[in-house]
Order: sequence, then structure tokens, then C-alpha cells
Amino acid sequence: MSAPVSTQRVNRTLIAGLVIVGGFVLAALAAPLIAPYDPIFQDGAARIQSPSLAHPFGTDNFGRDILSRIIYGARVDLQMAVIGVFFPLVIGTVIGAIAGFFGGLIDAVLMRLIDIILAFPFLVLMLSIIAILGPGLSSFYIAMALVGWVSYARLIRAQILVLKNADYAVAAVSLGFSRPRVLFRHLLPNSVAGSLVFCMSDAVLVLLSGAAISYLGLGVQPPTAEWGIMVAEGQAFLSQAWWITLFPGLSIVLLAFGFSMIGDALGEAMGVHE
Amino acid sequence: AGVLTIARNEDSTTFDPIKSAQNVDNWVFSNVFDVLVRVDASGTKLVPGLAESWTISDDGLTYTFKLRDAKFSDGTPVTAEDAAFSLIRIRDDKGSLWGDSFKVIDTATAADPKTLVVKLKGKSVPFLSMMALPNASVLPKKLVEGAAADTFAEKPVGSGAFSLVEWRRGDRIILKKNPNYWDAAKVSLDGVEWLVIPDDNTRMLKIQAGEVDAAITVPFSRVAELKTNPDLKVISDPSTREDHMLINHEHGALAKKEVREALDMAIDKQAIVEAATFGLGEVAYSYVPKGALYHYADNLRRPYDPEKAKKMLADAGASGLTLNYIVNAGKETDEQIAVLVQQQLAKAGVGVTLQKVDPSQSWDMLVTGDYDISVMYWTNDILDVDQKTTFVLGHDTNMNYMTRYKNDEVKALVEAARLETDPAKREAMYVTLQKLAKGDVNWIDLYYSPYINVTRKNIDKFHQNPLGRFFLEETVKN
Amino acid sequence: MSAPLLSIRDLSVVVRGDQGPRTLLDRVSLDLAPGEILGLVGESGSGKSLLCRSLVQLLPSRAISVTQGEVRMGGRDLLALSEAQMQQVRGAEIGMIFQNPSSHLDPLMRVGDQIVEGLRFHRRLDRAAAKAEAIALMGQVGFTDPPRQFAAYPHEFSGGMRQRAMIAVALACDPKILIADEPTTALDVTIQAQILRLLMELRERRGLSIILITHDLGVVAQTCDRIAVMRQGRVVEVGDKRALLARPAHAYTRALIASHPSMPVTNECSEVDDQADEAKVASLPPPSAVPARPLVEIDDLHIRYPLPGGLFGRRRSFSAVKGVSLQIRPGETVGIVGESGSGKSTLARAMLGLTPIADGHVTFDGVTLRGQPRVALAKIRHQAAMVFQDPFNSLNPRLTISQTLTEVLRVQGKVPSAAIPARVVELLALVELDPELAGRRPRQLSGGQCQRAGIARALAVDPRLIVADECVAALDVTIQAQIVALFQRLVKTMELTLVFIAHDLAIVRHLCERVVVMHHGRIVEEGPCAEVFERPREAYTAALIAAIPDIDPERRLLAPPVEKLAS
Amino acid sequence: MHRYSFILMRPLQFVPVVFGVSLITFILVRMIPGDPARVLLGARATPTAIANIRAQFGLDEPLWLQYLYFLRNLANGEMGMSIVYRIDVLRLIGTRIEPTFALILCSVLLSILIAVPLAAIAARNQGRPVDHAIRFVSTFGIGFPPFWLGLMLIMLLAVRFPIFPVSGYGETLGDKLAHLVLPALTIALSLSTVLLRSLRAAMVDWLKSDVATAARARGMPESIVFWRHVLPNSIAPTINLLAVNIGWLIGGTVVIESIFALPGMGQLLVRAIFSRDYMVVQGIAMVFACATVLVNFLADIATVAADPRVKL
Ligand SMILES: Nc1ncnc2c1ncn2[C@@H]1O[C@H](COP(=O)(O)OP(=O)(O)OP(=O)(O)O)[C@@H](O)[C@H]1O
Ligand SMILES: Nc1ncnc2c1ncn2[C@@H]1O[C@H](COP(=O)(O)OP(=O)(O)OP(=O)(O)O)[C@@H](O)[C@H]1O
Ligand SMILES: [Mg+2]
Ligand SMILES: [Mg+2]
Ligand code: NI
Repeated sequence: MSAPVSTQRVNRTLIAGLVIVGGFVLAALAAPLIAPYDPIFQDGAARIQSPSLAHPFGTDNFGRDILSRIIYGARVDLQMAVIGVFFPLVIGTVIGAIAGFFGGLIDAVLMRLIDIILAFPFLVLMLSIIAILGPGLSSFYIAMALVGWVSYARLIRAQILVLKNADYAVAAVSLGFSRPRVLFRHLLPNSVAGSLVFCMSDAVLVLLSGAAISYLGLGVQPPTAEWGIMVAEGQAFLSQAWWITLFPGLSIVLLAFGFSMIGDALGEAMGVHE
Repeated sequence: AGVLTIARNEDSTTFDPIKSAQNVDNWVFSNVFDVLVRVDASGTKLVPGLAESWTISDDGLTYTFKLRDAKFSDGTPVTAEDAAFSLIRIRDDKGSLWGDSFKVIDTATAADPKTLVVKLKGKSVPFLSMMALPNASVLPKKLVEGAAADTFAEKPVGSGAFSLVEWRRGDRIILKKNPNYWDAAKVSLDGVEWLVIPDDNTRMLKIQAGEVDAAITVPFSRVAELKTNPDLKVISDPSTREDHMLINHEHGALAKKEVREALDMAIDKQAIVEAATFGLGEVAYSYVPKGALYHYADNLRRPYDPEKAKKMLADAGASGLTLNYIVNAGKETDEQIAVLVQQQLAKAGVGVTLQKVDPSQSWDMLVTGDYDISVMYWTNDILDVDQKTTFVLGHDTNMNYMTRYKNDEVKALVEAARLETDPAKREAMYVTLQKLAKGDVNWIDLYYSPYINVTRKNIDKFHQNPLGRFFLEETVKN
Repeated sequence: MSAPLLSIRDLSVVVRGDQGPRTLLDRVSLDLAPGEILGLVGESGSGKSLLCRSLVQLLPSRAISVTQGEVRMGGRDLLALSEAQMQQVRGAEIGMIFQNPSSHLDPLMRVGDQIVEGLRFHRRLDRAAAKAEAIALMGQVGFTDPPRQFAAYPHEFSGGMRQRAMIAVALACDPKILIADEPTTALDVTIQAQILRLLMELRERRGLSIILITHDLGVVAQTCDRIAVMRQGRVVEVGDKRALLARPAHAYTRALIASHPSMPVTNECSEVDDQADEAKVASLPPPSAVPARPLVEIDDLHIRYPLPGGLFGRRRSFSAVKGVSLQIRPGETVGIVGESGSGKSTLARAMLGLTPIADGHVTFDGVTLRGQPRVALAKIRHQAAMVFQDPFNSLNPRLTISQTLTEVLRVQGKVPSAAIPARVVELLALVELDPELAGRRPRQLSGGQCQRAGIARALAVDPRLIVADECVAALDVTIQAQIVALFQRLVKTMELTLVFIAHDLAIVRHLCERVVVMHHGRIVEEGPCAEVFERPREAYTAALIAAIPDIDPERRLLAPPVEKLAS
Repeated sequence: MHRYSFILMRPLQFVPVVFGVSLITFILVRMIPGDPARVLLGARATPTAIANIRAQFGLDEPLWLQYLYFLRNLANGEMGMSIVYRIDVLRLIGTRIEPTFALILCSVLLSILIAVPLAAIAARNQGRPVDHAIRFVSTFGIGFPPFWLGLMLIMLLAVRFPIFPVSGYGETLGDKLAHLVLPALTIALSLSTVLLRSLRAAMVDWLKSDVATAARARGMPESIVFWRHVLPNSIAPTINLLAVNIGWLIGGTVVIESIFALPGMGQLLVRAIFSRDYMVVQGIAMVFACATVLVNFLADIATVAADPRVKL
């Protein structure tokens, strides 16, 4: 109402973000239809070929088609971003809501736990969990969930602490609503906006953590096509075959860009800043 | 003249030779310490080190070493007392990782300041080769004895060509020429710096930028590119490294020799050499590496024939076989080979599930037999083939290198070869062993690969022998 | 009238938006004489603030621009000045004070420094001189200990003090004109009286011209010389205060005057058809005559809030309510008044079991909260409801009005679920909300509409007791009047017991039978409305009453400062 | 004065955090399959040699006893012996601590140097092309995998144009700084985008705020409005964000350390995890935990100092 210009911009940002992320989602869904080659097929005769008509993004050191690997990689990376954010979001929201709403001892204990996890070196946890469970996506998700919920819990808790004194929350209590009802139906829906916005940048963090893990050699199982591991493995050919790292790298950047745009637009629309 | 800077991918862990079993440490031990007997540059001969000469008693139980006039870097002379102390220490010290290997020593005594007498508990032909291990270096007794050992590990004093100036952990080891070295006249370099640069790319960029004189463990994928650089020299030295595929003989169909043979035929080693070593390696056909003593060049080479393999598997009742393949995480070539082998075995109708695990864990899985196949490598650290043979074929406590391979004829032969003093007879025995192992497919030999290092153009004589020792006392920086 | 100091001619302001340009100010013309106080009144959104902001070219958004007109001051057209020239005018010639001092003072800067800032920039004083000047100024605007308060931060002050600080900042550069944009709306009546008095004093002492924006006609009547009435971007009427109040020409002005709560009850604007209800009420026996058991009984109630800080676990606490006893009989309408922070809301919450009780008893319909908390709470939740001060924030922003009502009806379970939609419609009708609005969310409604929804929600409980906590404070006078009328009607038709909390005594006087005056957590006076207002026994009550700006300019706002008397 | 009283209280809260971290680390690293003795001995391991090593490092004791020993050592200010390096863990960490913290410090300073001016430019030109450009670039900057970015920087600024050294750490202060520029820049490029976005948003809000309007209304020029009123108010909320991000950086620098061959703790930590050097992992986890707690503590103090309203 007050700022027509910015509404338009919000819409444009949102659309751009949705187009990018939606494009990747489509590519992932339709991978078998649109990918020109089998992503794990190794063509011994076509190793390390620069981009050409036959291989628009070139081939890697096994002669695998990079375009096809990127398209199939979208499946894994989108899944990583979604699952890597979903569980922390859900766990963090519930814990944060409970801590903020009930306060007292529960809150104190949960806050100390949060302090501990925040102080705990992320890498020790990540590498230990991966070492315990073996490299692979599920270990990655578990590690992300164990650490990631903390940010959401803090966000939600802070929100709930403010909102539980809001008039409509007091009103809900005074109208005889049960505590779970007040918490989950009235307070939570009004406090998740910040978390939803944070989700988007968190998704980027998840992708980058995945890439870092790949760099340390504990990424997904070969020969799965995943962008992070493609960049990490392609490093060896950085100076002679730039295309092996460049295209998967750009895919991460572009997807991250899409997520941030959606996050920006959501943030602006809901009036929250990170 | 000048200081040679060498970039490598890992830091040393200690300067106490008995407390390490890693190449990163051994390669620096050889610069700082000296051993009684050395292996020559070709990796095939034992030559005098601190011991000018030695004699072996007829029963093969008493070794008498005559020490040369040498000094430690602090100027004190190297005595037979020091040598005896060092041998007893590596055998008995609580922190020693080599106690088992030196158990064969009964006594080591100084007959006079320059004469060391070692008595063995039993005959052992490989014993002399063991004296060349950098871990068995001669240390100054009075600086190492008792509680001083901890200090010594950080401020070592040796009789090698160089001595330690400073160890900046994680960053570099700074060595300077040891003026007290017995052959100091021959040493051209003023000093050596071993830099730690873990990332392969950075290490290569570092030498390309001219910030170091040499870089070791060059990834095979980089060789072609580095060769085009006129400022650099790419050096390929033969090594005793052999990569092989372990097979768990106790797992189902893998117990059958025909199945293992079929697997051997289903794997295209040449393709692996091309993809993983970029053609720099060579297809392997014996567990004794090329260039090592007693290597048998005419050993059986099964042809690559996936169709035949498929048929053999069917005949053995093992079609539709699925194998659990343990891959060492973080090792680029290992992962490449895994991916390739998976595709090759698929052609022979064998399914492969890759299971990537952290290398420290894969040891446990191999030991407990929780695997079907896995790729490992071995590099000899002594000249004699007995060590590897025992570990791989001799029914050692490690289940023949975790393969659970059992063949009593082979086992007896390994025992006999260890004690055989006649070189010709001994060689024949090892040839037989190589044939038998190949016949049984104890494992699948994959490839031999060289050490690849790179230096700036102005560096000469930067070489490793097949056991890995760098001859920096000969290196010249122009 | 002497030659005007400031003269606005045909000023038009337009905002460009999605649906094309919209005129916000339409050919406004006004004059301001030296030493004059001009009152600018009008409903919310009529363009009062915008007009003042355009004088100094501080328009709130880039989409808004002046399209025509001129603003003459000392021979220049202010609208034609460059940004650099304008900076010399702002502060130095035209000073501004704003409605909400808390958000206009820089929270990170010492109050004194904010005064010094203008002195140094406009008058080029050195630090020491500026500081001395600032301290003198702070004394002038009524700070008690300027040298110490110079170094204080805004949050360390009360609202009234902050407003004084704002005034000091504006006066720092000795402007000729002071624009005061609703300087007292957020404040207590008593504080409001002080600030208004301060403004008048300043005018006397400095010969300032002041433009005073407000939507309270009472404030204008007490302070201004002339009045301009704005509506929908136009000045609909300008004139001398007395003349305009006595003989309003424009219908809107008449409506404004009529809805002012300080108007005598007989002049009331409530609907004509209320007459019948009123007759009915009148025929009922007075409540005191029925020996009914009190619906709510409060006995020596204490409520304490923990304070943050406190080293090593020694918890300190603050007593918000200290020993209050009160009885409310069924069917009664009780007003609770008192300055801000006197504990009114706290008491209300305690009545409904929304706040832990430190000491004493609250009994609802015979059940004590501390004795049988479960029973009592269940009873309260079913028979009592609350209406909140802030119409927007007391409704869940995500739910539509009908969802909100439906949920209450469902949870309360008094109406069979099949009948719920019908009941929703009924409730909306009861509070006179257009059924079309049922599908909207709070943000899509006006304040008055939201407040009606809030009342409907309270009624959905079908309560015997409604506690309304400052439920009209945030609303326009005209809407205030409507809501009060609505309450009157509901009380009469539904046999409700009403506890009405306000710090605006005029409204309470209008609505309630009995009034309770609170101060610093205690009840200082209690009695029938007419009695208390006519013959207050306590000085505090008297001060409160005296501080109400009456719309009759002859009834001067002369009461001494309340704090000094009462504290 | 009173507002700072939390400084006395807060250290008490460190205790459960440090204790919790030590317990979790202890359990976690011991749950990792793999035996440090075997890792140490490598391919030539024999059962007797393994048993010998395990006894030497007390690994054959029951777990709870090992933890008690660990706590007892901790109480004496010791952290045990490294299995791989065979020296006291605290001494080992001491040799590696400086580069890591120097790197973090430089990265944070550099991020601030990049973020503040850019945010100021963007916010003061809100909606104009400069603003869009800065926002676009910063949104893009978030997605780069740091190891890739680092290598690109080396190739560009150390090999192609040899301005900075490729890798390593120096000896003199100037030398160290020169070596830290590229790694710090790599981190700063992503960290600064986070700060930039938050700062810009806050600045845009404060530029529109009543505080800014009031300052303008008293004739303050735009520059004073910005630097004296908008900037300080916008920085306060960013302090927390910065602290959280420093928390992530602590212990997250390993990839950068590895790329740039900085002899820091991150690399030591990863090697220790891979070689199951329990004591070293525990020691570093403790150091990192203390550092994180300290950073948060400092951030609290900074917040209180920056905003007179805040009470903790
Ligand atoms: N930034 C803006 N963008 C667009 N329209 C605006 C903006 N600010 C105010 N308006 C519009 O200008 C008109 C006049 O607003 P103004 O603030 O002057 O009202 P007011 O009379 O001061 O009201 P109040 O009593 O509520 O303060 C309103 O209709 C409002 O919607
Ligand atoms: N949650 C709380 N924690 C601490 N102190 C509080 C809390 N709520 C209210 N107070 C304090 O208790 C006192 C009484 O507050 P209360 O809200 O009851 O006043 P009020 O009379 O309703 O004022 P107003 O007219 O401003 O609404 C005030 O001094 C207030 O600062
Ligand atoms: Mg206004
Ligand atoms: Mg209140
Ligand atoms: Ni008082």
C-alpha cells in the first residue's frame, strides 16, 4: 500500500528466484529425458574433452558427459538442500517453540544445550558422524540436523518470547484455549517467517558444507553425480580442463543465487531481515 | 650451493626414528640420521653406511660391523656403543613401533669403539637389509637415554648429511648442512627445507610460481601439463609401489579359485593404468614389484576377456555375483579405480557396491573381513623381499594381508626362502612363489607406478631410490 | 492580523502509486502570524503531518512530491530553496517536535549531545559553549537536574521527559517557528497538561509561533489562538478558536466537536434509538439494592514482577499492585482510571487469572483462584473475556475475523458446531460489523473495525464479565465515540458486567457507574462516578480530573503539575 | 556500571558449556570405528605391537576411566599426549594456534572493511543502479565453494600476477600478513556478503527512521545523519550476526588452511580425526569451544557497549 515500487521489485526478485530454482527442479525431475548421456557412463575414448557440440559442457577424466552429470546432480543437490534444511527447521522450530513458550527449567536446559552445540566445533561433529556412519548422504543429513537446528531454535525462541506476551496470545489464553493450541496454532504460524527466510540462506550453507566435505574426501559415494564432489574432484584438472570444475561450480552458485533471491523476496514481503 | 626447498603434502610427526612407521618421517630421517648399511640409488644393492664393512659368521648368527670415523652433528664421535644402544632400543623401547621386526636380535655389543657385534637368535637372511631402515638409525646414546628421549625427538642430533635447525610444525622443517658429516665434502647444498603444502593444486602452483625448488608426490594427472613448462623438470623414478586388489577368500564364491581367476580376467588393467595413472604406470603381474630384487618378469598375465570371465563365473555357479567394494575415502586414484572397476566388472555380469570409508576405518573392516574386494598398495621399505612375502603369503598373523589366502605349500616355501643363503637358490624359490601366488590369485595385481617429482630447471640430481630414499647429499642447486 | 510570518498558498502534494497519482494535499492555504499558536486538527490521515513536513521539504517517501503552491517565509519561497539552503532553514528557523519522542531521539546518543549537535552545526558554537547552552536550555524546558541529565540516554527518561528533550532539541537553534506534531498523543493526561503548559510558556517567553497538530479538540481549545480543521487533504475551516468552537460552519467540525468525550453527557452523540434501552435500564433497580454475591472479589491483592539483573541470584522484584481490594457485583459497570503504570492492566490480568498472584485473593463467582486454581480458571475462561487496547495486535494476524470467531466458539463449546456459522453472523451484527468483512484479516481492516472484531470475540464467549483494557485509547475520537456507544448498548441489552480500564477519565465518566482510581499500585479513591468526578476526595484524583483538556476554552487547564502534588 | 555486571556472572556459564563439549567430544571420537594404534603402525601392524601401543596410551582401560583421567588431567591443565606426534597435546596445539586465529582475525577485519563501505553506498543509493549492482554481486558471492575461490585467487594474484605468496605462513609480522591476505580474502568474500546484506537492510531502515527524520528536521546535512545516527544504530544488530559467523569460522577454517598451507589448528584437527588421535581432537575441540564462548562473551560486551539500552 505504501510502497508500490518495492512491491514490484519484491515480485520481480521472487519470480527470478523461483525461475532459477524451478528450472533446477524441472531438470532434476526430467533428468532421464533431457540428459544427453548416462551420467555414470565412462567413455574411455572421450576423456577430458573440451566443450563441443557432442558434449556441451565437455567431459571429465573418465569421459563422462558433464552436462548430464550436472542434470543428474541437480537431483542429489536439491535433495541435499531440501533435506539438509527440512529436519533442522522442524526440529529447531519445535525445540525453540517449547523452550520459548514454557520457559523455566526446560528453557534453561535447552539453552545450555544450544550453547554447547554452538561452541562445539562443527567440523569435529561433522567428520565424526560421517566417520561413524560412513560417508554418504544420510550421515550428512544427520550431521546437518544435529547442528543445524540450533539456529532455528534460537530464532523461533526469540520470536516466541516476544509473541507470547503479544495481546493476541494473551487473548487466546484468556479465551480458554489450551496451551498447545495457543503455541501451535497462534504463536508458531506467526513466528516462522524469520525462519523461512533464513531457510533459504541456510540451504546455501548446506550445499557449501557438502562441497567442503567433498573436498575433505568424505562426500557422496562415487560414482554419484553431485556438484560439490564434481568440483572437488575436478580440482586436479583445474589448469588443463577448466570446464570440469567450472560448470558444476556455477550450478552451485546459480542455485544459491536462486535461493537467496527467494529469501530476499520473502524477507521483504514479510518484513523480516536476517 | 644454496638451500633446497621441497614441497610435500604432509608434515613429519616426530624425530624419534623408532616412533614412526611413515614415509613422511623416514624421508627426513634419512637426511638427518645415518644407518649402518644403506641401499644404493638403484635400490638393488646394500652399500656401506656408517659401517665401512661387515662380516657374517658362517652359521649366519653373528654380524660384525666395522664403523668408520664419523661424527654426530654436535661433534661427538659415532661409536659402536651408540650403534648397539640404538639397536637394542628399537627392539625393547616401549614406544618403539618396530619391536617385532627386530626381535631376531639377541645381543648387540661394542667389541671396541669402532666394532659392533650383533648376535641373532636365529638365522635371518633379511637381517642385513633391515639395518638399512631409517628407523634403525644410529643415535647418540647419551642424548637419547632415559627421559632425554622426549627432548631428543624435537632437537635431534644425528650423523646424517644435514642437521635440524628448526621445525615449524605444520609449516616446514629447516635443515642445514652438517659440517661434521663423514662425507661432507660431497654435499653441495647449504641446507634443505621441507615445506608442507597439503593441497595438490597449491603445491603445483607453488612450484610453478617458483616459490619452491621441488615438489614431490605430483598427481599423475598433472604430469603432462607440467612437462610443457620450460622452467620445470618432471622426474620419474622407479618405485617399489604396487597397487593390488585384495580379495576376501573367505567370502562365498570368492573362495573358488576359478571365480578369482574370472575376476582377474574381467578387470582391464591397461584401462586402469590409462585412467588412474595417465599412462605413467605399468600393468602389474607379480606381487614382487618391478625393479625389486627377484622380480619375475615372465609371470603369468591373464588376458582381459570379460566374455570368458562371465562364462567362467557361470561355470563356477557364481553368475549374478555382487561384491562389496571398500573404497578409501579421500584418495583420488582409489576412487577413480573403484568407479572404473565397477563398470568393468559389470560387463562380466558382476555387480559391485561401492562403500566409501575413511581410511583408518577401512583397516578395521579389512581385518575383520567385512569386505569382498578393496584396492590397497604396498611400498617396500627394505631391500629384501622376505618382508612383503611373509606379510602377503606367509600365513602371518595378519591373515595374509587380510585376504585369508591359505596354501600350505606356499607357506612352507616362504619359511625356507627366508633362511636360504645361496642367492641363486633363493631367487628360484621366490620365482616359484610368484608363480604360485599368481596361479592361486591370492590377490589381483593391478599396476606398478613410479615416484613422480618435479623440480625447477636449476636443480640437478634430485632422485629417490625405489625404496623412497632421497639422495639430497648429491643434489645440486645451480 | 499582523503580517504573517509564514504563508502557505495553494499547496498541493501528490503521491504516485500503482493506480496513478493520488492527491494527498489539495490546494492548502494557511497563514501563521508571529507569536501565534495555530491548531491543526482533523481525523487520522487527513494530511496534517504531511503538510508540516512539506514546509521543510522532508516528505516521507520519494514517491511523494509537491506539485504546486508556495510557502513564503521572510520573503523567500521555501519550496524553491536548494537542499543546502533548506538545511539552514530546518532547525534554525523552523523547529519540529514529533508525536513519538521515543522513536525520534537517537537511542545511542546522549540526550545532551543531541541538543549540542544542532547548536554546533547552526550556531557554530564550540563544544564547551554548546554544552553550557544546552544545559541552560534543558533547564528552560523543565529538566530538574540538567547537568546530570545532559549525560543521560533517552531510554533513561520517562515519556514526558523525552518529549521535553525533543522540545529542547527543537529549540536549540532558536527557531522562529515550532511545529509540534501531536506532541502529547502518547502521553498521560497529566503529562500532557505539563507539556502543553510548557509550550505556552515558551511562546510567552520567546515569542515563538507554533503550529500544533492534534486530533484532540480539547487540546486545541486550551492552547491555540486559531484553529484549522483538515479533512481528506483540505483545510475545511479556519478561524479564531472561540468563534470556530462556538459556531462550527462545516459539518465535519460539528461532528468532531460532538464526539469529544468531555462534552456533557446530555450532549452525547449516541444513537437516537438508544432511548428505549436507556429507559429499560432506568427502570431496573439500582444494582446496590440487590444483595447479590459479588461476581469478582479481590482481597488484598499483591502482584510482583521479577526485575532483570540482580547479582548472584538475589532476585529483585517490582510490586505493580500493592494490596488492592475490590468487589464487583454482577451487572455493574466499573471504570478503573489512573496514570500510566499505576497497575490497571496488571489488576485486570489478575482478575482473569492471567498473571501469577504474589499475595492476596481473587475470587470469581465464589471460587478463589489460589484455592482451587483449576476450577476457578475453568470458570473464568468460560464466563469472562477481555478486550484489548491495541485493536491490531490483539487479533491473530493470520486468521480472518470469522476464523477467529469460529475458533473461539468451537473451543468454548457452548454453541453446537452446526450453529457456529450462524452465530458468527449474529456476533458480527451485534458489533455492527459488515458481514463482508468476516473474510478479512486484521491488517485489511481499520482500527475501529478491528476493535469491533475484538469485542465480538469477547462476546463469543458469551461472558458474564468483560474486562476492557484501554480499548479505545488508540482510536480516533469519532471512532472512540462509536465504540463507547456500542459498549453502552451491549451492557444494557446483554446483562454484562463490565470493567472498563482507561486513563482517559472523560470516557469513564461517560460510560461507568462506579469508578476506581489507582495510583502506584494502590486504589486511592473509589465511588460512584458522578460523586468522584464532582467532588474528588483525593488530591491525585483532582489533579487527574483537572488535567483533562476541556473543549470549553474558558475552563482553563491550570492545575498544578500532578507529579509534584501526588508523588 | 550495573549494566556490565553480567561480566562477573557469565564465566560461570562457561563451565557447563566446556564440560558438555568435552564429554560429547570424548564420546563422539571414541565411537568412530578405527584404532589409533593400527593407524600408527600402518600396513606392518602386528597384534602384539597394537596391544603395546594401546597399553601405552591407556586405550585398553574402560571408557569411563579414560574420561576420568581426561578430566583429572584437565584439572591439572594438561590434555594428555598425542598418539601420532608423541608430544604433549597442549604444546602441540600451541605450535599451531597462531595462524588459525590470525586468519580469523584478518578475515573478520577484511570483511568489515569490505562490507561497511559497500553497505553504506548501497543503502544511501537505495533503489538506484549502484545499489542493485552491489546487491546482485553480493547475492552471487554467497554461493562460491571457498576451495574453488581460493584456488582462483591463487592463480590470479599469486601466479598470474605475483603480488602475494601462493601459500604458507611467514616469520616476521609483515611476512605473515602478506601470507594471510589471500586466505583472509577468500573467507572475507563470503563473510562480507552476509554482513553487507544485514548492514544494508538495517541502514535502509534507519535512513527511513524517525531518528533520521528528526536529525534532518534540525537541519543536519545528510552526511551527519548517516555517519552519526544511521551507522551506529545499524551496527548494533550486526554484532550478533558477526559473532555467530565467527563461531562458524572457528574450527571451520580447515579447507582454507589446507588450500593455503597455513600451519593452523584446522588441519591438525582433520588429521587428528582421520588418524584417531583422540587426545588431539579433544584438545582442539576444547580450545575451539573456549574460543567460541569467548567470542560470544566479547560480542555481548560489545553489544552492551554499543547500545546503552541493552541489559544482559
Ligand atoms: N510514505 C507515504 N506514501 C504514500 N502515502 C503516504 C505516505 N505517508 C503518508 N501517506 C498518505 O498521506 C495522507 C496524509 O498522511 P498524514 O501522515 O499527513 O496524516 P495525518 O493527518 O498526520 O494523520 P495522523 O493523525 O494519523 O497522524 C494519508 O492518506 C496517508 O495514507
Ligand atoms: N511483564 C512485566 N514485567 C515487569 N514489570 C511490568 C510488567 N508488566 C508491567 N510491569 C510494570 O508494572 C507496573 C504496572 O503496569 P500496568 O501495565 O499494570 O500499568 P497500567 O496502569 O496498565 O499502565 P498503562 O496505562 O500504561 O497501560 C508498571 O510500572 C510496569 O512497568
Ligand atoms: Mg500525523
Ligand atoms: Mg495498561
Ligand atoms: Ni505519581
